[in-house]
Amino acid sequence: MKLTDTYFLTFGALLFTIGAVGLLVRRNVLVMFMCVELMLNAVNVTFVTFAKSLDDIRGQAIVFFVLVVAAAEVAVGLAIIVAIFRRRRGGATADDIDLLRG
Amino acid sequence: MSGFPILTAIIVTPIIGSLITLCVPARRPDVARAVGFVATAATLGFAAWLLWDFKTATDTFQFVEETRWFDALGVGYIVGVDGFSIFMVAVTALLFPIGLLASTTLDHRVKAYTFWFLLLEGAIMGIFLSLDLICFFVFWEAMLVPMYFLIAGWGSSRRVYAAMKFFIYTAAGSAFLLASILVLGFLHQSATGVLTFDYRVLASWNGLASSTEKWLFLGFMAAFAIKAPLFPFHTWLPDVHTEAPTAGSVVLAGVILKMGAYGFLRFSFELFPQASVYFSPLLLTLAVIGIIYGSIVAAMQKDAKRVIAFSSLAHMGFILLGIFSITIFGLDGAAVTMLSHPLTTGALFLVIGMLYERRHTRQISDFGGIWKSAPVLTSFFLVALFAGIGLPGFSGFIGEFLALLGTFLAHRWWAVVATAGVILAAVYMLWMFQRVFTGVPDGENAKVHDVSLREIVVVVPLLALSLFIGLYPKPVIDRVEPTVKRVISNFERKTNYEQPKFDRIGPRHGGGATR
Amino acid sequence: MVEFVIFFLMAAVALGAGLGVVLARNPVHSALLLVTVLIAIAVMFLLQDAQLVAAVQVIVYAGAIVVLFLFVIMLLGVDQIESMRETVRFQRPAALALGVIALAEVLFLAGHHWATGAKSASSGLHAGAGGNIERVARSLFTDYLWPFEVTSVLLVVAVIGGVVLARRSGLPPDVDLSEGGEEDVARGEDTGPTADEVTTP
Amino acid sequence: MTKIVTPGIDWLAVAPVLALVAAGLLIIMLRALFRRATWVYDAAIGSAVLGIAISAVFLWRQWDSIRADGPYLALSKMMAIDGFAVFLGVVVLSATLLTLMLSSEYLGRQGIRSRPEYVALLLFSATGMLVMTTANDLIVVFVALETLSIPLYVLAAYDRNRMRSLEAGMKYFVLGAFSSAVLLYGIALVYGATGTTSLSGIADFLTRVTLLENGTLIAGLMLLLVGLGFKIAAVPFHMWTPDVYEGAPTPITAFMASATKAAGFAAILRVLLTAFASYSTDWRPVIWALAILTLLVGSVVALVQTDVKRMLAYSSISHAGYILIGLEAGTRQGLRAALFYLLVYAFMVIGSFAVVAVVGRRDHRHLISDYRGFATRQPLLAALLAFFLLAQAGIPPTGGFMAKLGVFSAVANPVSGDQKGLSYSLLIVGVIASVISAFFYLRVVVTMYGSEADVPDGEEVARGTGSRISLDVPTGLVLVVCAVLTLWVGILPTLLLDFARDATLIF
Amino acid sequence: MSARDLLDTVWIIPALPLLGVVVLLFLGKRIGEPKAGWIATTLLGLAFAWSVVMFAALLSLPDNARTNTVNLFTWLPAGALKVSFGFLTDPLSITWILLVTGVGSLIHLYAIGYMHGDPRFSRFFAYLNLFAASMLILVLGSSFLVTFLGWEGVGLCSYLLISHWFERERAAIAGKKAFVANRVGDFGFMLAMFFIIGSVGSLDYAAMNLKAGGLAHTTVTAIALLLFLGCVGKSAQIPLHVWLPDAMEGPTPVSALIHAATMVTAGVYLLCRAHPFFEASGDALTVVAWVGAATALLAGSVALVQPDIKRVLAYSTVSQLGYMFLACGLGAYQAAVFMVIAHACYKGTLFLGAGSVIHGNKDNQDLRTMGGLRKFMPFTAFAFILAWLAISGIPPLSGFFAKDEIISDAFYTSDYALWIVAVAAAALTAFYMTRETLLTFFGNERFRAALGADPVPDHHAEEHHHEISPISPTVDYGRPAPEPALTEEPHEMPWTMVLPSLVLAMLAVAIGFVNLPFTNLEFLTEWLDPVFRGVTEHGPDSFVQGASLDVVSVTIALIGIGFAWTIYRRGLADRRVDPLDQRLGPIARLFGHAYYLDDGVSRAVSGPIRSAAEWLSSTFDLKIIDGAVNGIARLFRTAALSLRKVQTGLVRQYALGIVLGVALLLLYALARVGI
Repeated sequence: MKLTDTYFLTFGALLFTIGAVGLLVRRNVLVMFMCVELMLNAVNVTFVTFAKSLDDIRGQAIVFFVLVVAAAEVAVGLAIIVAIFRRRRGGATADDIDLLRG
Repeated sequence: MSGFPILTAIIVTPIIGSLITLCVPARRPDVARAVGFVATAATLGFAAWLLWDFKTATDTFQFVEETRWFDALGVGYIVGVDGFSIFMVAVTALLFPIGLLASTTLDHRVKAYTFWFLLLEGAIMGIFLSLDLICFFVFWEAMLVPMYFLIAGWGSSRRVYAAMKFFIYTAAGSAFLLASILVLGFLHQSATGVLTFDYRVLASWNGLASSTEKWLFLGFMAAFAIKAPLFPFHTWLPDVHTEAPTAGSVVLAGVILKMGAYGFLRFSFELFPQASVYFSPLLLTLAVIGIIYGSIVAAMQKDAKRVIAFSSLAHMGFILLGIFSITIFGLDGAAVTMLSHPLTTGALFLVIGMLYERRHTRQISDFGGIWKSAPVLTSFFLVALFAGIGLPGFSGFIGEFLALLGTFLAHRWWAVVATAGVILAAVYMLWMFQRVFTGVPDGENAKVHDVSLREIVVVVPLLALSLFIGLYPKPVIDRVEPTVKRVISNFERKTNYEQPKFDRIGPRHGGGATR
Repeated sequence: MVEFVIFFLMAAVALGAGLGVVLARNPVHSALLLVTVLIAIAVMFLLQDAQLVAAVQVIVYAGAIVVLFLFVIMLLGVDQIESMRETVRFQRPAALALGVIALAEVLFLAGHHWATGAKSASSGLHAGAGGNIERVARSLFTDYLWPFEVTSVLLVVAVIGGVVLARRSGLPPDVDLSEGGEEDVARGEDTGPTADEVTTP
Repeated sequence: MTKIVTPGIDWLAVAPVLALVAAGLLIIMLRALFRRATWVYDAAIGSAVLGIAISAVFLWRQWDSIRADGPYLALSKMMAIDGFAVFLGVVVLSATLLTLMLSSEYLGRQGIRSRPEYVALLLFSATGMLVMTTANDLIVVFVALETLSIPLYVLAAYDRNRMRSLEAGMKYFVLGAFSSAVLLYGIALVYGATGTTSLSGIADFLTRVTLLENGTLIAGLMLLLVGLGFKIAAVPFHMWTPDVYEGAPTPITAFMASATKAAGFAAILRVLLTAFASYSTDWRPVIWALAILTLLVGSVVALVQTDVKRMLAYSSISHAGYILIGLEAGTRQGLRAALFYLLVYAFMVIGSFAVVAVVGRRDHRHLISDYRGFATRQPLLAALLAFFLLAQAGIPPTGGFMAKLGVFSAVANPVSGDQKGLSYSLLIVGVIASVISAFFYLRVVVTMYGSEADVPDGEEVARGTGSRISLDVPTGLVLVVCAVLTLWVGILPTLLLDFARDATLIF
Repeated sequence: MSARDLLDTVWIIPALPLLGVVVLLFLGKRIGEPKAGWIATTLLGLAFAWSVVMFAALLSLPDNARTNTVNLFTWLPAGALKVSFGFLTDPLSITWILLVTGVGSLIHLYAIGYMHGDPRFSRFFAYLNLFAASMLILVLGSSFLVTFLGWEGVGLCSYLLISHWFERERAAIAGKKAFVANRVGDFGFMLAMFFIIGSVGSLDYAAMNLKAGGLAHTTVTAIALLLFLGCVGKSAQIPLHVWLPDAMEGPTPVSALIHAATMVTAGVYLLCRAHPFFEASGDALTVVAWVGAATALLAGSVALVQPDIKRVLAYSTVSQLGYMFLACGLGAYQAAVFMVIAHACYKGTLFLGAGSVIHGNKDNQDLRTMGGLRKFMPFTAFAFILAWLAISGIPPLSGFFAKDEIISDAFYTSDYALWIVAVAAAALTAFYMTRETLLTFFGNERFRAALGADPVPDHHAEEHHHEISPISPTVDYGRPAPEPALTEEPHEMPWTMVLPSLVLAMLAVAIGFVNLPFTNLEFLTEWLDPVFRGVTEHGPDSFVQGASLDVVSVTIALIGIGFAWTIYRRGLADRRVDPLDQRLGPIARLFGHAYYLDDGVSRAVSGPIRSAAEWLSSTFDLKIIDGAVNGIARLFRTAALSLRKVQTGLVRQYALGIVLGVALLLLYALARVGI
């Protein structure tokens, strides 16, 4: 039995889905961010796998951009959460923040 | 007068006037009014000049001016007049100063009112003069805005609803017009390689597939049928008429409704002759329904303006009937009615407006016996009424007679039913007249004062003109008919349509019985 | 075969921990499980000849990003068990169903062999001199020089953003200049002419 | 270890971006060095304007060079320097400048702090947009997208005293991150399918190789469309738009509606028309469906809005639909129409939001009912707002009409016979949507003009807008510029139409 | 100046009253009361004078060339159709203009006295002049269209004059009713014109005369029947006669001039003028004859029991017009014209007399409260009695010759059924006219009931014309007789009113001699002969046959008079009870209510027709058509509201939307790729 790309890619797809569904079902904004991280990691796996199968180093280089972006996103995202918590203590789940609607 | 761009002058003069109005300080309504009078009077002068210089012998467009506007879509600024547009321009130029004069009792936000009013005139002139389809559409759509503001700003109680309804309803129709114009232009481009929206070029092109032609016709019809309005698309009309200020109603009934009929005459006919013939029974039927239905519903209205509004529906039915009879008589009649209806209905609206100013109501049941307290005012109404219901000697008769005659020759039974509308017109108008003007005036009605000099000046020209045209329509017909013949021969050239023969009914030899 | 075992082990760990991230009721547990996922993925990177990426994955992701998460969790004091009851109707089944459908669609579309592209000739995985690190570096500084430079802006933005937002506002919490009765206004509000008013007589 | 030879830097290509970055960094430095100084904000605005000006000059130089020598790829083919890029660059820079002017007094009026950083973030966002316009690689698209988005997340939440603003930032962030993950996955799949992330490379590959099994590629393309559709607020990826537009500070809303939309469309146009041009039969139906949904949902839901900003948000969704119409046509004419639309729309929408920004209530609500009798209190502002709204409704003679005329004529003139039905149906939906949209624009106009009679007991006046309006000079300038341009384009569109045409000719 | 040149100036005739219209409309108020009337009368008198000149001019031409057309200008030049505004002078039109201007002038004169004190005095005369002008245009027109101009013009004037006292609701309604009924006729007239244009190709009478014979039978019948519909409306034939009795709401001179002498005979004129169509059709003539006969009989029966002095005359007019139509239907056009002339004289006299009686009785029109007035109004009574004898058909008064000729013609053409109807109607005529005369001028003085009562303060007496009471003075059948309101005895009228009555009465006596039923004495028939050349004439087989028919007529008339004499010789014993009502029983109610035709129509109009229209305007138009329009708007709104609900404000749901989009796009991709 050979370890083909398909395993990795399917794994990536599964992980991506877990992340995506996780974002949909969790109310805690922090956990939602973590789910985004899961998704990005799934993408990373995909990129690296394609790099291998295509024999192309650029697929690995791309991962760095994803990393940077993820870091930047997390920094800003967490800052927003902090700002929100400063405004309203407690009960700051995603479902509580629904002033804007319609 | 070689070289003077008179048509552009007619379009631009009111617009310049409106811009000048903007610069007038708001606390000087008199100045704003004066600007308005000067601008409209100047336009009327230009229009009179145009009428004077208009050549009767030719069926082509006259005074054509042509410049490119933007090449990206091959759009040009092309203006010109022929027999269809000349009188619409003239009557527009006449109605606007009169409308302005009728609005001098208005005392709030005069500046804005004058501004929009002048803008409206410019846009309407553009509609009647444009020969480029896109250019036409621009004016067609731009006209909505000033009208909208006039209704919403100076209308009566339900003006917001009415203004909105007017805007949305007509915009809905013109949306399809735009789509059809574009498709037509690009089909022409892909067939001939030339991208243009020049009406004259497109009208002489004969390359549309017949199913395409029908679809495009329907697209154009959507706009024109709503504006005209044709029977099931009329419900905006009474609401808007009722709520609009007097001058707005005058312009609306006088000119804006005619734009629909004009659109059919000018665009649908020469661009889509086959589809026009194909759909003419449908449109005739709707027009006939409009005549009868409008008359019946008019009779039942409780608001005087709504009565006139529904009567407009009926009158537009006569115009459309004449148009879609596709005969020389019918088109002549439609053109005459298009000139006549603004005069008579304009006068009716003016008188109703005067009554409204005096009594602050338009409910028929609130009136009674006005004839006694204001006999001259009543006479105006009476003359306008009889002119409107087609009494011979007034312009309305000439138009209706020819329109019905044309229809009769081409589609007999439609004409028979439509002629019955003549009876109904008398019923609803006289019934309203009886309830409003006869009887013994009581309370407020007894105190209604008679007309002022200004009001005489406002109404009399319209009625006098109607009488003149009714007794001597030759100058009008002479100018209209070359164009009518052009359109008819275009039909005969491009389709297998034939004008009904003049005296084909029942000669003893040749079958004997009437068909 | 060893690779195979490692892969499955790591895949199981990663997926299990991934599920754990989603299902854990305490955010701290989620964060820790996230670290587990990241490390498992790092191992997979090694399986794919991506040594540098694997290292960076552990250092930056697990070392920096997750720590940041934990830091914020502690800062905000939300390190407690929270209710997992779903309050929004159909959210969970819909999310699950759509997630599974989308996954299935991707898998169907991908078919048996995902990659269809021709092999890259110029920048092969093992082409050129140097090890994995050097090759990645070469790619970053030649092919991807422009986006690489642009990321600098991104990082500056992140810094500024973090500073600006997380800075104390100077106002006490829960007092909003504008918030007075905002909820009330948001609900029973006086609205302009409604569409109804303008469409119906 | 061999020497890494970095590619030669084409300085002209990167100059517009650098100018903005430099201005941004200068602001940050000033802020860091002179923490307490009050002039820093003025200096920030000054340097921002300067940066934008320099950037614009370089864009102009690029334009000349493109006209002379044709478009080219720079920096390892990561950048495409062409007319398209310059045109959208102009849109972005104009929008940025106008937003800046709009913000200059707004921030102080609303008590928003950290103002110099605001300016810097705005510039960085614009940087990302400029990068986006020139992007010739999916990775650049991704990085640019994040570079323009992350500052926007911050800016949306910038009014930290206001829960709504924070909420807007949070929502925008969560959904933005989510959608960019989806986009990224799409990039990965496309990369896997084609072996490259370069747009021109993908195009080459797809024309060279006929894929027998292109499932991965198509899946990737779809996910790309999701990610980019999110940025342009195409339905069903639009749901963030109303909330974020309503909550964000009004100038930022204007910026998002104009510049961000332009950048988003830059990406989607480039990806579809460059990389996937040969797959147009696959994506055109998708764009068709998105366009129809976007047009209808945007204009229909706007009908029942009670908040002006929210209404404008929905209207901006429907405007995205019109631009998608141009894209659906798939022709050069369509592209030209879309570009022209973006430019004109920027002016119209910034103008509208400018008025809204000026009249905003202290509690940051913008209820339509507050505009009751606005015309009598502030005739000039009311007239301007009415004008911008009518322009958005596409009433001639305004730029809005010309823009709609452009996209409609693009679908009225479809290239291929087999998809004529799609195009014509889009034309019909487009015109219907424009009628529906007229309705809600007019509702605001009616409220301003129609009902001064039923204004007010005193309480209403106090709540109503316009009682405390101070129209500052920069905002006034914004209004004048937007109004003049919108009207000018409506009457004499030739110059800008030609600009759009040239931009697509040298694409 | 040749005779033809002279005839070209015929336009002066309508121009004179038209001048009066202009002057009176614009300056009427300033001219003031009696002068305005004098201007109008003088102008019409001049027109009469000029008509006489025209008559002489035409007479000077040889009898087969007695026709002259003068075209003033091209009125309607559309397509291949050219309609000139032209006047045609021939014996027919000259006869009519003499009648119109002559009788018109007399009635104008009468009106000066009758309308004394009316607040709208000058306007009344303006309308009268306008009527005269229109009527002259009608008869002088050289084509159907010009005739139609006058046709509608007289309709308009009829409307205005009936509604002259518009303060009274019934007057306003009656005017409207008249106009609408006429419009129904116009509907036929217009369609007929379309048919004529379609078949003849021109509206000129000259073209009609040339081509009518060559048309298909169906066509020509259609034209004839449509024209006839117009005539039915204008001349108040069944079933469009309903307007004429109501028209009595107008001032009495109007009733005399328009609704007896001239306008209502326009239908007869048109039948005569358009006789080529009718002759070509044949079938149409039968219809005309039967409608005429039926009208004569039914209207006569209705007149029997009417309590109102003017209503009796109105139904009588309808009945007499029926005779004229009967004559036309028999092809005896000259007889019809003769009847028109005679009728104008005696019916004019009767109306003027009735007007004087009403005037002298403080606007009371109820026969039941009159009686014995001959003592108080001797001249009026004299004129009235002469006219009564004339209309009853007593030789040698004009009515005898005119009516007898028609009745005999029915016999000669072997239409015996028609003859019987005509004879029966003649009996009715004699009866109701005798009844009216006896109740008015003879018998007990029933008005005296009030004289003994308390004299009502009389401060209104001076200006009783100025304030029009809102209650109608006409009396419907079945309405109880009012209490007599006279506070002084009835009195004779001023000379302006008496003189025209007397002159007309003299004419009624003498005019029969223009067409005596003896060879070479049929002046009128010969004069009109060029117009009706080609129409077959029927004459008596022998002198004996003619004479015996005359005897029958006279006998019938005498029987009618005798019956009435026996019943009403002494007036009414009780003014609440009419003995005829008791004798006829339910039939009297049928007659009195005019066969319930008006009731039926008005019940239908105010009942089902009105509710149908109401439904159309309130339910159909507002709910269905406009409802559909607003429904579309509401549809969008509903859609918007439900779409808006999707926007919950929950960020997770928004993300769900994105995932939904992903799933859908991927589904599309699957379909596209084809798995």
